[in-house]
Amino acid sequence: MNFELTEERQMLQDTLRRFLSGATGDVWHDLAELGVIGALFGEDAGGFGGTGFDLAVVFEELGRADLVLPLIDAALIPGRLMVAAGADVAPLIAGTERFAFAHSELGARYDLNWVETRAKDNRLTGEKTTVFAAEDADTLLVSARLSGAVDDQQGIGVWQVAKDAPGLTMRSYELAQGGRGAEVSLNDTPGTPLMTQAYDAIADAMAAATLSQCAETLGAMDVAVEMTRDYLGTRRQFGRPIGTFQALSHRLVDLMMELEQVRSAVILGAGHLENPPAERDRILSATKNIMGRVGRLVAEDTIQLHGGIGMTHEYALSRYAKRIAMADHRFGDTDHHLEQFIALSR
Amino acid sequence: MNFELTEERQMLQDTLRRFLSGATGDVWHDLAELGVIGALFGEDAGGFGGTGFDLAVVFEELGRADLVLPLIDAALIPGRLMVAAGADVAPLIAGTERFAFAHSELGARYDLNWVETRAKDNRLTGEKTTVFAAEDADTLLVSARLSGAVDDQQGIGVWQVAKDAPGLTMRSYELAQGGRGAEVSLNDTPGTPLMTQAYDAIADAMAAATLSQCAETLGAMDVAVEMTRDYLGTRRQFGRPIGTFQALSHRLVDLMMELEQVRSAVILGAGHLENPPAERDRILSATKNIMGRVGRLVAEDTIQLHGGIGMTHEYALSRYAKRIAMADHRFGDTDHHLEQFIALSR
Amino acid sequence: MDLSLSADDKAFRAEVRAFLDENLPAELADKVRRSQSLSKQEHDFWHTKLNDRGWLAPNWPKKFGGAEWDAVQRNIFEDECALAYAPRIVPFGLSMLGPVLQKFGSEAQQNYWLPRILSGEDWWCQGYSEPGAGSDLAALKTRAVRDGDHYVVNGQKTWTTLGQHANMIFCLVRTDPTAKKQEGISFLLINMNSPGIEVRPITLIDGGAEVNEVWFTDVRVPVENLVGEENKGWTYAKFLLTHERTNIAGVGFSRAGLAMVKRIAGRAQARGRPLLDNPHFAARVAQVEIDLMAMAVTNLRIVSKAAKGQAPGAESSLLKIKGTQIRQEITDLARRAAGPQAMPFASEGLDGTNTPLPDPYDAGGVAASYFNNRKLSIFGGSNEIQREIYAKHLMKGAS
Amino acid sequence: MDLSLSADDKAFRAEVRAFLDENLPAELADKVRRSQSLSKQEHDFWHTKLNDRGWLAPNWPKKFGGAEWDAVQRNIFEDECALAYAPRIVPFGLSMLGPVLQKFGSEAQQNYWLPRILSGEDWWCQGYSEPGAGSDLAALKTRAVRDGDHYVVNGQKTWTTLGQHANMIFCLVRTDPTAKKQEGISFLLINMNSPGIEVRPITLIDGGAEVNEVWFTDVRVPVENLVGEENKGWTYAKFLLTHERTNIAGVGFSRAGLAMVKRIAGRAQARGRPLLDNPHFAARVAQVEIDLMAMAVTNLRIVSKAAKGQAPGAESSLLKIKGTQIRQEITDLARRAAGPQAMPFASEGLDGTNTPLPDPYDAGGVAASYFNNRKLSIFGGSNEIQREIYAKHLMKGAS
Repeated sequence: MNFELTEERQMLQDTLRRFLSGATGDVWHDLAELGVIGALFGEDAGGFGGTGFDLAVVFEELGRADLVLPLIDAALIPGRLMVAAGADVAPLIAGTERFAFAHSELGARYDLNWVETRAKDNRLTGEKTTVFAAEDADTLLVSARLSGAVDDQQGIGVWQVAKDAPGLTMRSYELAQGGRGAEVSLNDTPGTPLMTQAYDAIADAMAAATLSQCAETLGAMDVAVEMTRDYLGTRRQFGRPIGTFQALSHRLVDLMMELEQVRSAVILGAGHLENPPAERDRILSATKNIMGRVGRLVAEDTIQLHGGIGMTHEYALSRYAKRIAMADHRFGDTDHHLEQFIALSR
Repeated sequence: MNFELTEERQMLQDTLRRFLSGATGDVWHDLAELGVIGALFGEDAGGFGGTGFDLAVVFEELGRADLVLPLIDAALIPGRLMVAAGADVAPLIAGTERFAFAHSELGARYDLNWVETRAKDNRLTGEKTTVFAAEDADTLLVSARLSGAVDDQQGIGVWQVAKDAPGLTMRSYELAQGGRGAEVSLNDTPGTPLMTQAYDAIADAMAAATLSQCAETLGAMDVAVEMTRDYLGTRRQFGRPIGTFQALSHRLVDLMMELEQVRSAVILGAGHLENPPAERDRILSATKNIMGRVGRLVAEDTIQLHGGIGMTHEYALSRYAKRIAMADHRFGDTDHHLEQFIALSR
Repeated sequence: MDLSLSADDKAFRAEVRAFLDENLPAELADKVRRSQSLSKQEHDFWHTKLNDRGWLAPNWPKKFGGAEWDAVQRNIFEDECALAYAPRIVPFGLSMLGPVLQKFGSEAQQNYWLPRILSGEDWWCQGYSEPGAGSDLAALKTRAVRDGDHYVVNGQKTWTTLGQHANMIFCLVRTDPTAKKQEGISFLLINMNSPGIEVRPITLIDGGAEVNEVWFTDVRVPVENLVGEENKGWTYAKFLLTHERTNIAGVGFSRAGLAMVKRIAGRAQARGRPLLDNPHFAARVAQVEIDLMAMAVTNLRIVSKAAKGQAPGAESSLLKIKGTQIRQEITDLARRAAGPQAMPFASEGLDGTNTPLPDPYDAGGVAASYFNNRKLSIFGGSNEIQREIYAKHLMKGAS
Repeated sequence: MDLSLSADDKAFRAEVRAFLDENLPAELADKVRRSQSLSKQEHDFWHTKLNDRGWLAPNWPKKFGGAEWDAVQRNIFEDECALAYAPRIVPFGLSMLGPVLQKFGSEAQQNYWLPRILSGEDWWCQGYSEPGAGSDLAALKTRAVRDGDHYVVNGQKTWTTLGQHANMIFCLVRTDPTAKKQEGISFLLINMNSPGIEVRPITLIDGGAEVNEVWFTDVRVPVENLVGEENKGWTYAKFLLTHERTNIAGVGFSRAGLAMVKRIAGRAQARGRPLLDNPHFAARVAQVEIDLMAMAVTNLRIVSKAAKGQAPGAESSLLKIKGTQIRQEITDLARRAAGPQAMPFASEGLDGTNTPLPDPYDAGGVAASYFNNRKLSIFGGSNEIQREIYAKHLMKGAS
């Protein structure tokens, strides 16, 4: 066992941290040039990373930054799907073409196998909801059902659909965690088939996304707790720093302790991403469950320990807290993953 | 609405508190003479109480005392069953005859309808477990199945069985909460029939018992929290009373707050004991669920706030804490009642 | 003991329900249910409706135009209003300043200001907190210096709720900087239209702008706007803080919120069934429902112990802590129930117009409401301060 | 990063398993699993087995007869022993006094005492706590006065675990009553058979007698039994308290406990099905299992950061807090799983003989174990003290 980062990953972390600390605006091309997108994929796909620990390093740094980059949705998930289909991901890695994956549907809630959108003769009809990064994508990957009942794992395919394809409408909005999402409606919309039995590839991409989301949230939690520690050390009330009151300082201790648990859970998840699906998903459910529980605690308590200032949009903590709390709604929430953990532990 | 005790109940409370503060040893007859057993039954049964608020007053006082009296098991439950059957409870109220109800079975866990013990021609065969107050009873009431599947509500009867009846063996032991329980084994043991369709009467008796257990535990919690408050005010460490440390005093506040919630829940339960079964049981499930959750908190935190001394058998707190925590195992635990609450809320 | 309502109370409840039925427009109730912010006009509309009915000031004495209800009646009224999703009455004039003036104001002040609170002519806001004086309220620095018939006020207040609508503000100001912390503070009534006042909105975590900073630069305030005695303001401030606490537990809001949670969880589907049937979610809901059932009794017990029109004592801290825990837990459940649908947040369509957000469960902004309601345990004396108050009460005598 | 065990570590684990298989009698393991107290003979038996194998002192340097394992090896060993329900090695000599003597003892003391710890010739107990000095350890009052070649000791120690079996006790005593609190304390080794020592058992909440009061009346202790310098005992005491913390998280015990919970919940029937299939109970178990999975990694991360044989720093407080939370939660689950069968407690048959208690799930005394393990968050520096230690570490610089 070894808990040290390799030299390469340490370098990636340092580079990314330096870059993100000054980054503003659309940095997608810069990220690509830095090789950050390439770090998400294995060498056979033209990248130079792609393992659980690579993802953990990249996304923890992303989480530490006070900006929202849709690296999971615009690069990791579509890229993994395309690699599974044997498609070329070079433009994606180079940052010259951007993608999004339209999969979620209202009835699916957090289940990957629930697809009501139908495909017939490569024309798609259905409603996709909360599609992240859709607005800035050049091409959408869209899942649809070729056959089977609404919740069958079999019979789900994925198509490439141009954003201006006929019958496609998109309604976009801001998301609570930052970034943008969209409702995507397809009405007999033509697509180019990517895969016909896509469930395993989708599950694989979502496993990678789950791990990445947890790592990203860990980074954000780390910053939020550190900001809180600083605040407790400097804010004075009743003639002394408020961090000298046990009612506050002991809660900071609990946050630190739970944060270490999340860090451990992310390491566990990263170490099991390449394992067989059932084992991988059981561990990732544990990781996401801890992330969800601790995330709520950290979001709520860091605001509480800051008092009013933590409630203001201007102060960065509130933005971190929103990202942390809302991460629970991505890729399965605390309860969903507890149930999945139980099911996979039998 | 009115949250004051009536004058009669106030007198009963005062009398009981005075009596119990000096009581030791077997005080059963004294209790009967004081009218405490009579307070558990309505006038038509020869008592002078019997409503939810009567039970709440009596058992809260019992809970405050540092002794264990099997008033629920030796008087309340069997008495209620006998009243339902039209049997004479005068000797029970007078304290001259003592009873116990052998109902629980291993497979039943907390379900009242699970009865494997069989009755044929008024001879009973089966295994009863954790029968409280059996050792000191003159007569056992025993439930057994006349017909139906193991979990049918229909087909359960109750018999009176002499403690020295043939085929009856008893193995008794101390209970974690104090008092004594027994395993009762029946092998073709003769009994006198009391009721043939007894489920509703059993459910009624157990509802009264559940309320009484909650009230008793409330009384014990009140004492445990008050002892903790005293301790925090007098125990000095680091040159000051430990109650001046927020890490401890704020936890005491939380205990006080939750205790008020239990008090409210007991009032709710008492106020609904005479309601129709479904409504009564829904409210009592709420009461018992709160009691279980807060009971665990109070048992654990009052010990913790006392430190080592709270762990010693000699110090009364440990005895209260045991009664409080173990009360969860009687008449359905926290989870059982949460499930029942959900089922009855539909 | 008797948990049932008297016949009078039942009749009163029917009367309140009929009133709400008749007077509360469905669209307004919908906005409240969906946690949308109301315009000044909407606030004023409901204020006037209640005032016309004589129900605007439940805890004011009749002689000042109040309803003078007892605890049970107030409770019924608050519950029914919350369950009907009536707009919440802005409390600064009615629940805060009103009782202070009634107790400590001059007759002239009472005669002038109290009717204007009822009529809605004045919209009051509160000038207590300052950037450096949050939980430590008495550390306030805003100065008022006597100059002839006026005080000249300089300083800054913050967290001033709905200050953007207000024409009046009651302030704690320091009139004697040499005195000890709690001494030397006075209670002033200040016209928001005075020269030298600037109101700057603070955008909160949910994107809303319900609170403000208020800056005072050489603001002149007539001395007749001093309440009570100079340098005794701390007494009035404490009275105000502990006074109107009949609804501090927010039981009605919790009931309404829980109904919303059930509504969402009844509509949201998980594996083809309503989320409400999922055992783990059902357990979360049941747990809060049980706590709330007990809280309703706790609230009534504590509030009815206090004499008519009086504030409960230290126990109000317990009501605040537990009440906000339950309310916040419910906002978490709503967000959790909505699941992925909690994420759409701010609404601006691709085409540049304000397209409504997707809202398949008709829940409104559950995430915004979750984040906004973090305030419940911070403002009005944080839950940590409440614990400290009650801890000191418990440990009285030990030192 | 690499979560997998090296080939060497795998081989070591196999070796440990084989050893346990061969040497741990099933009846002894059963007693441990069922939380029954062990006799001195049973303790000694296992002590000797481990010593014969050279595995008794995992963290001692080889030159003193230790195994000198690294963090991963220690972890494997502790885990496997716990999962096999091996008796826990009494830590006072091996994990506490041993390292102190190795660091601060004279060569003569090392040569004399260390081998006797390994051989089991001496059974050590700890004389730290006093009735008036619990969390505030430095407030201790037991006095030692120099009288020629001896110290004369008077005072009282308490919470002395297994003191009834011990022939030696290491004590903190006050040698300079005029010095400041932490100064003036010395570290003395005292023979329990000395005249003037009295051991009185304390019955704990579970009915067991694992701790004692120890009274000292004019007990004479040879000066060569002073460890290090006079009045410097506090330094050694702190070293001892923070030193042997590799197993403070108790991950192995939690794993073994969780296995017991599953065993009980697999046997206990609710409505004709194993309790383990009940969604609410399954959720409780899964939640703890997940926390424990993370805890195992947290433990390894923190422990392996510390250099070989060294103690982790302030983070060990986090391990203590979270580790005991998990262990205590598991004892609660065991009690909960047993349900009504948790209630039978002390065993004495009606016929006067000791009939075994009903124990249908073969769980032993789950209630006794639940109550006994409340000690985990109290003894050895309560969790509140641990939070305070870590809070001070976090807030360093602020004041």
